Amino acid sequence: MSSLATIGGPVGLPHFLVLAGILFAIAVAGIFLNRKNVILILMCIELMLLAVNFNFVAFSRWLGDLDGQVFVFFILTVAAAESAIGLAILVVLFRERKSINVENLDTMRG
Amino acid sequence: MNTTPVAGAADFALVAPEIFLLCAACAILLIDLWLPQRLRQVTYLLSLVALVVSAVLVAGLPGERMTAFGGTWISDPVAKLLKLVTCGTVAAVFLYSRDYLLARGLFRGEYFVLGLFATLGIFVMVSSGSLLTMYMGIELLALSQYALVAFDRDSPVAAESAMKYFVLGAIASGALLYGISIIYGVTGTFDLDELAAGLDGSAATNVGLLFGLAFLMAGIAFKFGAVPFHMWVPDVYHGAPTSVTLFLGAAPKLAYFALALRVLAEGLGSAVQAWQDMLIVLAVLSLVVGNLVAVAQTNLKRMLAYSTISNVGFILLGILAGTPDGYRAALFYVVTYVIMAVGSFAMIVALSRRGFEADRIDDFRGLAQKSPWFAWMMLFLMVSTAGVPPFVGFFAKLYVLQAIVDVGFVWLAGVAVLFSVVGAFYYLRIVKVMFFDEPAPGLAVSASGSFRFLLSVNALAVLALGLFSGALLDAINRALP
Amino acid sequence: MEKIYLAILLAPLFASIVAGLFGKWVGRAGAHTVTILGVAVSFALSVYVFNHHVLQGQPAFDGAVYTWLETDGLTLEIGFLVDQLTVLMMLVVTFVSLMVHVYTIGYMHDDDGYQRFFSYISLFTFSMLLLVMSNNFLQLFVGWELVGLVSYLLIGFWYKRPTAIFANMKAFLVNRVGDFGFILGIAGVYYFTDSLRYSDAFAAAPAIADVYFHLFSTNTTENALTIICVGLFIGAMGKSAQVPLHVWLPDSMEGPTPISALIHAATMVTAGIFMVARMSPMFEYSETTLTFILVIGATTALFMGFLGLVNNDIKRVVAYSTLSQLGYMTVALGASAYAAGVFHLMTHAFFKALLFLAAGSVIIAMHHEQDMRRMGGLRKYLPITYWTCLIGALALIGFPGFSGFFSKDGLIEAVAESTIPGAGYALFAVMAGVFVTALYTFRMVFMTFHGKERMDEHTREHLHESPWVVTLPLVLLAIPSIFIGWFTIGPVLFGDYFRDVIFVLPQHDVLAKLGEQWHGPAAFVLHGVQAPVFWLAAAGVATAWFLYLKRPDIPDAIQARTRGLNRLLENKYYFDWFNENYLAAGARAFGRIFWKGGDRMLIDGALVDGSARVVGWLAGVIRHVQSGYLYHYAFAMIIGLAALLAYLLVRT
Amino acid sequence: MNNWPLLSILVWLPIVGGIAVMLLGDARAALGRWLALGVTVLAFVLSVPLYTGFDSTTAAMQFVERLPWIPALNSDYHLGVDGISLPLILLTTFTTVLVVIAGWSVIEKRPSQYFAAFLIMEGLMVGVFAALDALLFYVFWEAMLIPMFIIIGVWGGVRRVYATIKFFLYTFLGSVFMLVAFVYMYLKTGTYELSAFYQLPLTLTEQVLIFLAFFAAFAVKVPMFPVHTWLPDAHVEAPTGGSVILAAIMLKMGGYGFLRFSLPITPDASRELDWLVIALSLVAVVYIGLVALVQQDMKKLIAYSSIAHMGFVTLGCFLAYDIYANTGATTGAVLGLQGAMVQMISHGLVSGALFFCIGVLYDRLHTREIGAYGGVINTMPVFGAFMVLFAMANAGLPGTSGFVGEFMVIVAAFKANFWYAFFAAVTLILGAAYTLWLVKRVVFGEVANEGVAALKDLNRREFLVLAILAVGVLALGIWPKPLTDVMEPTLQQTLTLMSASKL
Repeated sequence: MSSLATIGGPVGLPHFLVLAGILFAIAVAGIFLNRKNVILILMCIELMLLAVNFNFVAFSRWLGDLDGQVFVFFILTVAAAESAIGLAILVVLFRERKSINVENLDTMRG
Repeated sequence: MNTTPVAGAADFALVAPEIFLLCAACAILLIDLWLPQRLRQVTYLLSLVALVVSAVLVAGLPGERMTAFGGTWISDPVAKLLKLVTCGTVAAVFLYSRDYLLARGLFRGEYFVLGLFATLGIFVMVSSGSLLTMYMGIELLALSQYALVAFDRDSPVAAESAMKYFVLGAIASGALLYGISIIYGVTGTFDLDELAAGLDGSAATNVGLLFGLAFLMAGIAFKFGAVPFHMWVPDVYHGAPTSVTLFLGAAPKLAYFALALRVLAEGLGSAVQAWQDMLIVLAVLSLVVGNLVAVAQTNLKRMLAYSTISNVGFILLGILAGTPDGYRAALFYVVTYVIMAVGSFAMIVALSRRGFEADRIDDFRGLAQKSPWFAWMMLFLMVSTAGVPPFVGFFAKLYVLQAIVDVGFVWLAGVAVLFSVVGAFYYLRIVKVMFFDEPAPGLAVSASGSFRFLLSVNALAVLALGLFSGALLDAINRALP
Repeated sequence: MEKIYLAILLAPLFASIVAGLFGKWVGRAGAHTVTILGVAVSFALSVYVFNHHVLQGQPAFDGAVYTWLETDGLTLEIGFLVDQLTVLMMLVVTFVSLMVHVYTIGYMHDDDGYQRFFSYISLFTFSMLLLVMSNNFLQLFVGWELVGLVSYLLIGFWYKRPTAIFANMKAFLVNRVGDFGFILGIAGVYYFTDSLRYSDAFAAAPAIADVYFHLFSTNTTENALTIICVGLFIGAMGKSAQVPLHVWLPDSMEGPTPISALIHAATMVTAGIFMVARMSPMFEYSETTLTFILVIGATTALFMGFLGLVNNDIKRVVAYSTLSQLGYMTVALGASAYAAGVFHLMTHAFFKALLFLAAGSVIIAMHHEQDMRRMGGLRKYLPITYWTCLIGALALIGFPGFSGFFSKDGLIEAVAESTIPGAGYALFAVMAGVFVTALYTFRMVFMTFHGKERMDEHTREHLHESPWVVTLPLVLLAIPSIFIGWFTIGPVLFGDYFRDVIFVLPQHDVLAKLGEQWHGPAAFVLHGVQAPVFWLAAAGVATAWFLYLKRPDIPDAIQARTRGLNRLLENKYYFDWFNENYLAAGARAFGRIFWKGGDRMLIDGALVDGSARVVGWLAGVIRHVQSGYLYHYAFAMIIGLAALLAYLLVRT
Repeated sequence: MNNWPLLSILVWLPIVGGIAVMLLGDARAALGRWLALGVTVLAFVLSVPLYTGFDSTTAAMQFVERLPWIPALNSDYHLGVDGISLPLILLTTFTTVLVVIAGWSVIEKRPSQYFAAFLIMEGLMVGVFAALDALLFYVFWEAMLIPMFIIIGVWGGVRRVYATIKFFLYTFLGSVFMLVAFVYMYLKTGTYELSAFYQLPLTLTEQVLIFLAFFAAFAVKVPMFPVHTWLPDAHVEAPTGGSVILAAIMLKMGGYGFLRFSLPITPDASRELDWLVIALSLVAVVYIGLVALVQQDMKKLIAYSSIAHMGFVTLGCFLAYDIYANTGATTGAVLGLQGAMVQMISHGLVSGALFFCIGVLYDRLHTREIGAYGGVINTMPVFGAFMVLFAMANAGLPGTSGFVGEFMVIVAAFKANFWYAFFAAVTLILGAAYTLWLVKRVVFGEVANEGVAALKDLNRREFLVLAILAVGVLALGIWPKPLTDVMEPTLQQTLTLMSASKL
């Protein structure tokens, strides 16, 4: 297990973690700041998974353990399935509502 | 990673039910494609058969704890119990849903196939020995559920709730994964047993671990629907077709319990101090918000959604005790809650017609005069959920109280019972509507014989399990020794 | 003997049950036959018991009939204490009751509730016997309340009359105020003796007299025996209508006349007197209580007499007279002259019952008209009534030779000898009372039987003497009203009749002092004629004659000049006004405040429904968080996640 | 006969009977009625051997039945009776018979469910009094709420929904804290066995908390001021039978709880907090007495009077400590306890009877307003006589059962403190005042209106019910010894338990 600061030269684990953290934060912020388009939300979700993948890969490299990268493959697969279902729902929604505006999704509340 | 994973026949023997279920689900999917609509019953029957066979296979699993696939798979008594209950629950859900789906032209193979895949997801979660397996189970279950919610393609509310569920669920997955990645980074393993072995008493103060735990906890809380990660629950329960709500409200809770049990209790058991505190907050908030907001509901499905949230509070109370007694109490609670929830939603199904969802509380007006028997059955279910003896809901609450008082949280017990009283109010409102009000224009229960029989058995089980709660308790004690 | 006591007690009860529950089957004649038989049996057996204990000198009986309840080492029994005092009371009660039963046949002849009435008065006889024959406080209290119950039923006998059903409630409630004290007194007895038997309480009395309580603060001390005795006496004040608990008695005249005679003159109201006499071994040790009794009694004796002067209702005049005479008896008790009190009780029972029954006879004749201003000159229409009434009146004012003379004169002289604080006031009150008594008594006699006939024509035409069932009791009561004093004063007041029954401390024993000058009844009469008491009475009669026969205009003139005083008297010293406007209204006002303010507003409104409202309000508020917007939901999750992370910071 | 599981039969026979009646349905209501009557009469007959076979020389539990119930918790199906529970069980079986007779033809709406609810109630109530296992007790205790909730809600008056929900939540709220206390003690002893709780040593703080938890449950049930406000509402809205069961039996469970749980389990806390109970009891007597005075609704008046009378129960239960402090001995303490018990039984009969009386009037004129009546005795003389009798019993007239308990408690209270007795004795005045004023306004006077003029006197069924109650009220008043003898050893033992410090 090498020291935190030194994997792969000048760019170390902290950099990867910070980048992943920022990506994750952007994704989350994107979801709740975006009040318009549902597709944007789907993209944010992808971004979020991407951030997580960064983490896994970085840790895997740092730990010298391949399991992390295996996990990434699973995540990628699941993300694909998830996108498929998300888009399918989006289609259904658009068919019913003729709109994919997030602000219109408020018939149920309270 | 010292163990070299070698998959052998012994490993596959332990996953036989899952393999069968997977094959069966795929086969049914294919068969369904070729079936004409009038033979759709075949899909339904095959699904039931698949569940029964799975249950038989589960029952044939060894009674002691065994692992497979390098520890990523666990087969132990609690998994066995949970899987059996899952099979029973899902089968009941299918039975209850048949008439509902038929009446609305929704009697399609997807429902059953998705249900079977979700069941598979539950199985996987229940038997997970590693965070990776757990994640696979979670996603299999979640994706099936998203699809199920949206499965009535002509319902705008269903699509809306599916969208909300999906988006929020994805965020929760993201958080969960993020948490897993941090924990992986800190401990270097996904294997729960190794996790447990690698952590010691200092785990509760390990910043990195706690950082990951916080994300993980958010994910678990979302799955359960604990406040403040509960926002999807009312909308999804409300928007989904009742037969889907029936599914969502019941069996997955067993899987989420397994999630909490495996990850928190088994994997992160030495960090109990940390997650206990988090769970206290979540549990209290769930009890408070769930019970309070349920009071203001007029839609029965929504009300039951909030009721679920408050019940989750109780389940979390049992888990947070962090003792075997606590886990047993939570398990008892989950199992009995599932029985009550299935019955309650089935009552809505029983009353509904095409074009009349019977999901408003007012739709139950005067049921005692139209269908006295079912009014009494609903009364059993409601007062049981409210925690009134001699029904089983009371004993579930009692065991949880025992567990938390045992670890010194008398005040938590006080909060719990206090909000149970608030909760009693809205359950009583249903009873009030059924028994004291004049009948609404709707019709009496006109479900098929098998439906009536099953519902009666379901409701009477609530009473019988209460009177003889010792038997169920013994079973659970054996499952979680 | 026990069986005989039991028979005395139960015969009227049995009769009452027969007449009450099976009145329809036995019919009118059956009802009065069975009840009269029942009381007659009681009377006859009482005579036998009198013979047994008094004439043959057999020892007193003190024993239990059955155990009512047994717990905590305390045995509560229903039992009998039969001694001279009891026998005397039994005789008086059963005799007067018998007379009243007979009289009722005539008086209630036309009433629908004939059987019911007989049932009640027999039940009363039973209750009164239960009271006087008791050997313990429990049974005393039982009898005490049961006579109150029958009194309640009888006052409200004509239940359609608003005044009657008001009066009976008032009577019961005022009596309950007395019983409130009474039960505290009984509880006090239990406190010290762990028993409710008379014998235990009497034995413990000297010891209790040395115990002090701190009831109000640690600085003040109250004598325990005084508290007990005052408590008991408050009970007596209720039952024997002493100021300020007298207010029920005048109103009780709403009941039929026979019960006024039986209950509200002869027997029940004397229960308090009897009780204090019975408890003399306790009261003797509490001089404070005796003073209290003296003052209360004296006040009642004098001031209630005044009220008799202004009333025009013949029964109420007799009623006020009863109040006044009860005051006399009470004064005697306060002066430790218990025997004198009981003696007056006995003579009063006869002549007051007589007066009431005579008044009743007048009322029958007048077709239930009770206002004396519409009477007058009845002497010639109702000769028997007139003469018997006159005998009663003379006995009442203490005309020498009549029974009332012996008892009242003895009583006044005893008070004169008393050295208990308050005796001076009491003496003044009873002396003045003699004049007042004579004045109102003869005012009544003159207004009713003499002077102008003021009734209307129709009534006059139908005036005739009452039937024999009415007049016979009058005559039979008139006999003891005249003579009983002659025979009994010797043994009762100055002899040893009460030797083992009534206990008097030597320093209080005024009757013993009087006894030193005792030379037989004749000498007593002779002495009485020379005493100021007689002249006061004579003056009273003369004044009455002058004011109501000779110059009937003067009373009106006096009334006109003393309007304030008159109003005070007509409003009965404003006792009723105060009770109704302040006590009763106050209680209701408090009730309303507690109900509306406490129960409804504070507990129900603020706490119970309030918490329900808070829940509802909170639910509404929290509900709004569930806005339906996806980004709000996501935001909530982020907040939750942030909170979990923040917790992390706190923890490490 | 002695080998029969009598208590189990008394619990389960009515419940099974109730289910049978319900299954018969309204179409066969006549048959259901007879079945209900048969079951209740049989239950009553079967409860008589409890009394005749009872050994009143011992405080030990008798007719004990014990089967394992939830072995994992050491909780048993454990039934038994002693001197405290026996009279209450008899009262239960006795009253239920009368309730069934009283509801015979009056209930037209869903009669089978009505009778079924009462039968099930009966079994549960017997269970409450017979349970010797805390968990079993709690199950019966809470389960009882459900049929009562239905009874008030379905067959009640105009504001029945408000009343019944208030009733349920009030009592539920009180009880749940008791549950927490039970759980706490279970964790200390490892069993829900009541006798184990008796022997469990507890610190004062623990005792105080447990006492307060119990107090929440029992005070609501009794009910004590200030948690009494559910009772007037529940009574007013409940159908006659519901009021009778409420007043006659359910309130007694609070008093029973104090005797069975609070005093023996938390003796030191009881000693510390007896001032609270006594103060609230006296408030009940005075405050509630005054409130009763101004009621315009007959049922409300009797409901308030019930609260005042139950004040004597709680007062009698908690006198022992002050008696000991004041006199240095415990003489009088058992008298107070006996008084409390007798008062409970008596109140069961008297208030039950009064509610029947009001029910009789309500069935005829369909109003409970006092102002709507007046001069009832003119048209209903027999009824009037009963009403006066029960009113007098309510006012505590000697010779009726109402007197016995009040007398004992007042006399015992003097031993503790003069002022206790003083304020308790106020009931003599207030109790008489509100009761007699009621009688005056309703029963006596001229016929007030056409409604009253058209009243018909009691029919045979009503006469039977009231006559039986009258006999009971008088018998207990004239000779209470058979009752107190049964209770004496048990109450002596209660005194021993409550006097033994656990510290």
